[in-house]
Amino acid sequence: MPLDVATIRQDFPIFRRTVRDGKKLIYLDSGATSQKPEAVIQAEGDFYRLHNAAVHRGAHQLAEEATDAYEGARSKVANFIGAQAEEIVFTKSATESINLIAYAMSNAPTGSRFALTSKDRIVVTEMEHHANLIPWQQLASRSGAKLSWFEVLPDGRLDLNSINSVISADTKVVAITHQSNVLGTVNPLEAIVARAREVGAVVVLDACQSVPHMPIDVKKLGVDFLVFSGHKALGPTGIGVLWSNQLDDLPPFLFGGSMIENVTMESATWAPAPKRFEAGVPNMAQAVGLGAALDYLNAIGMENVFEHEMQLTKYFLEELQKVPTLKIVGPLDLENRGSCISFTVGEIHPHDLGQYLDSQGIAVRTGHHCAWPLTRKLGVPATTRASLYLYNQESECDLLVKAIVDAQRYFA
Amino acid sequence: MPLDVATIRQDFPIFRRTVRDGKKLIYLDSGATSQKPEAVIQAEGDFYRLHNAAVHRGAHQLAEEATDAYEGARSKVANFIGAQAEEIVFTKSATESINLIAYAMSNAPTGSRFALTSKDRIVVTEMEHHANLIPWQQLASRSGAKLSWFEVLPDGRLDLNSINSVISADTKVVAITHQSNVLGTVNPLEAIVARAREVGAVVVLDACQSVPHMPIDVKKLGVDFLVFSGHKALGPTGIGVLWSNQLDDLPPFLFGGSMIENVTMESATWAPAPKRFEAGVPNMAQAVGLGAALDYLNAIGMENVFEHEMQLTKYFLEELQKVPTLKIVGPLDLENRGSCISFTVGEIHPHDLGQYLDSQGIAVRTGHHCAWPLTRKLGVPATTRASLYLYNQESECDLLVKAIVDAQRYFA
Amino acid sequence: MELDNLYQEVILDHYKHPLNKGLSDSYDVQVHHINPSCGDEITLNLSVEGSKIKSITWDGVGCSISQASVSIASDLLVDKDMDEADAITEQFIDLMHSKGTKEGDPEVLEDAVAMAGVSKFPARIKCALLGWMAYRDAADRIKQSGSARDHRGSGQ
Amino acid sequence: MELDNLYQEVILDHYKHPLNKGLSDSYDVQVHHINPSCGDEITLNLSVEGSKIKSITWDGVGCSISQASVSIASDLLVDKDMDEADAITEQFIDLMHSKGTKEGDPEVLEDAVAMAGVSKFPARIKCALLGWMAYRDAADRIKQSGSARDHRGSGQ
Ligand SMILES: Cc1ncc(COP(=O)(O)O)c(C=O)c1O
Ligand SMILES: Cc1ncc(COP(=O)(O)O)c(C=O)c1O
Repeated sequence: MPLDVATIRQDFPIFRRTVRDGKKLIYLDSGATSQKPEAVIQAEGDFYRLHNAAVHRGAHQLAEEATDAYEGARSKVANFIGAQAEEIVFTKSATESINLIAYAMSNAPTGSRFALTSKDRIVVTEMEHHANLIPWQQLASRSGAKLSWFEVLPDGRLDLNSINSVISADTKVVAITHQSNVLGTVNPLEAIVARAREVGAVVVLDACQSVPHMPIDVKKLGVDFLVFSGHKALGPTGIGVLWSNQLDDLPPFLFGGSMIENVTMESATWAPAPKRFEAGVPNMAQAVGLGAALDYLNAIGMENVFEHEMQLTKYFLEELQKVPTLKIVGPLDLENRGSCISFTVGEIHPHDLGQYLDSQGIAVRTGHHCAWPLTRKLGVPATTRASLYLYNQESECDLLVKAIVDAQRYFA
Repeated sequence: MPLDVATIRQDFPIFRRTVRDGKKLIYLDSGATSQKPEAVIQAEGDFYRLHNAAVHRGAHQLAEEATDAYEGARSKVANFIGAQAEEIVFTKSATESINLIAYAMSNAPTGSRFALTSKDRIVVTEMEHHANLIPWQQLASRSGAKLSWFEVLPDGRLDLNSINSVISADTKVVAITHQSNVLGTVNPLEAIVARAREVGAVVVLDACQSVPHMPIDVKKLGVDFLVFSGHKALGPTGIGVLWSNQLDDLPPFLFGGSMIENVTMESATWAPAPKRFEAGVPNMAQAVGLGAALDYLNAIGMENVFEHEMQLTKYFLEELQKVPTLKIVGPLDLENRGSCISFTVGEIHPHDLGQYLDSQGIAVRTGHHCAWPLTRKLGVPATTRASLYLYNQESECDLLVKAIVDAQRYFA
Repeated sequence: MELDNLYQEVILDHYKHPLNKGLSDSYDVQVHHINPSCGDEITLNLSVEGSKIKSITWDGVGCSISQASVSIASDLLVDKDMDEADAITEQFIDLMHSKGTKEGDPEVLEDAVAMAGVSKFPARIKCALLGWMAYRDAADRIKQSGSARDHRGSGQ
Repeated sequence: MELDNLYQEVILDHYKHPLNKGLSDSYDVQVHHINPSCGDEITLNLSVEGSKIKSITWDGVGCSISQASVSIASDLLVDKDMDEADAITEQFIDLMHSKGTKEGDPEVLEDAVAMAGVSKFPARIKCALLGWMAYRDAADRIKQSGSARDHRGSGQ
């Protein structure tokens, strides 16, 4: 079903404002963070206005209501990705979720299947966001494990030819992005998961750019851990998700209140998951806001969101490539490709192009997009990225193309 | 200046609702989390409605505005505690702030003054919240350092007689709460800081229960690290603060985007503080909300908030002690004492008492208040806690006292 | 008053005059359970003869709900076959999670139906379950290992 | 248009025809600076004679603002006494942090006053400062260690 974008846009208060002296806002930076529908803002506000109390701690009515709201949000997240509520941990961001896994592995006792040694290997890819690269570099350096990676081919796809040597017998962890936040590439999970299974490695999936944009069922993906951020999925800032069906085997990461079973001055034991991973008074209002965001997406239907973005991506790819000297960095076809579209325009530095676009009310992102090794590999100093979401429309592509052509003249 | 509580209460939408079949809400659980004025809820909402974008990343107008709002909030936090903006790190909670310090110390290279070995000692107190105890137990177990603690005397004060042996020459870290969230005790920082200085230990102050309730100037405290949570200071959930004037010497904790200087596939280097400690898209709206909360508190004046709470505490202590069999657990005088008031009532289990109070619309907390070793030391299975804030008033004490007496009859 | 629904006469009676409180000297298995959110603790001794429960004794500190619930459980389950006791326990757990939609079968649960009101107070469900979980844990250990002494476990 | 304020003619000129671009074979100190938020990089060679700046050459990739700014700096600072160059650098840094409230003294900053508009675009201030920070770093190293070769540093 095609989306009624005009109606959808009315749900997002930010589109009522203008930028740069009255220009219409063309927001093409949802890959960095999405805009929020009023329903999400309201849900967060109403939590404070009506139910605010510390969850799991008080015996009073507000605490009960807050707990219901918070645990209700957990169930919504679980349903959204085909999981069970107790498999969902709320963190502050995908970045924290990945760090949680990497630190928890460091906390695993010797002999645990999550404990790494210098005999083990961690595999990533060249297209990882810093958030799914540096925590593994650090785990490697703490544990002595080796770090290897899949290379990225010039067409923006992973080089899977060497899959059996990259994911070697000593590989314990394969950490990979579902969709590149630069190239738009959707990675071939099946092959990678199958090979990881062969060698007994756990697969950590960075789903930051997939969960908000396509229907996801963790049961079908076959991965061991999945993370995403609420703020890229119409939700509030300050809320992230970690999913795993093996949380009970994982030691805790942050220590403090509510994650304990018993505490003495000398030592402590842990509550079962997910509480074990949620120390302290949690980001309750943000979890509730994320629940409202997923309700909003469900009401529209993730299949429809996906279809809409695919059509838009097709249009953007076609129209952008008509611009002389514009080069798409990433797959040119729609097969296994999402709606992050990066490009270069002749000799114009992306920072200058982005500035020009901004002066026309068009918000894009420029730079290395927190995937600096990838930018280097691609041999460009930086790229300009347009990233799309359910509220974008073809007319915005036309304005983008026109502005790029104008910029070419400006910087000629 | 006495507070105009009636007017203040009108700023807090939650006081417009009733609980348990139309009963007025008597909220005496601010030690767990505070209620939020409309101005805070609005500030968070308006960030999303008007300025939402990823900070520090985009070259477009929204990103500029979001960055201004976020960095503006950092300045507000700094001003609130007499610090510099670059000394403030935003975390998700005080719990994360403390874990950040403890993990960063683990990440410190051998020889760094923050690196602990089995020759070193960490000192805490028996009245610590789990959040300021377990991270240190864990750091001790990771590093081999020893853990020692100040004992709590029957009157709810720390036993400082042994200060020179507890903070021994090998002590590297002294982690201590400013105000106990159970006893209300305000700890004698001067003596402890002076002794820590003598042995060259860093002092980590858990200011969760002090920053929201009294004027604080970090320059006068003389500590090395200070943490608190936004949600206990009228701010949103999902935002915490770490202050230190030595952040540049501390290695990072969470790894990912925006905290880097340079990144290759093999390794990375770090941005200067505070960015080094803020990996990923931060909890922007929550930081902005916290800024609004501190504006609100500043407008009222922290001296006035403190005076108000002191008067209220005096009244509560006096009136509660008139109830037969009620025993205050914690200091009975106002000297170095805040507004967390814990007590037991004869043989009535706190859980039952709390439930009865709830049926009368009175929200208190019961249990070990995330300070289980303290509860055990005090020889009680649990306590009931009334914790106060600027919106509380004497009439609420009268209702509490009446309800306790009724509960005595109910469970007799 | 809703509160009376929670604190039924039967519950307050059991609280004030708990049954089987005080640990037996001998037992087949002993378990220790705690409720981490409030600090309630219970130690429970279980003795069996073949598949039949011979005695359940217990000691601990806790609120009226947790104390009454273990008192009721110890009285209800004794002399039952372990399979039957398990079935009763399941019914009780189910009742606790019913959010006030079930009343409980008095034929099976007897005094324990008085606990039905607890299911409407989410923060108290764990109190009501503490003793039953301890029993279930003890029974599981007996089934797994024949009879063994001095198991110490903890759960929620 | 506000944009023209940022992209003054002078800036675009320097961008298209950068001065002193291309690294000298010899130098007293070489520094390498990067802008972590966008990936811009610059290498800068500094040669001095006594306290006087003999040459500044550079190479790198970056946006028009960063390229023009280092071009202007290399031209402006050469032949100056290092103390004077430091003072000019301070004035320029101050201008960049002025949020559009200052115009810059053309007597001192010459072409660099064209950069004044950058101060209204917070995300671009680091671009404009990249080359100047590299110069300052290089000068500091010379002052600290006399003349030494092949320092590699990085900053923002
Ligand atoms: C004294 C003290 N320290 C630490 C904490 C932990 O704060 P949070 O749960 O917000 O991380 C609390 C509150 O729960 C507290 O009262
Ligand atoms: C692919 C990918 N991974 C990880 C992240 C990190 O997410 P966050 O900054 O919300 O923690 C992002 C977004 O910045 C991303 O696009």
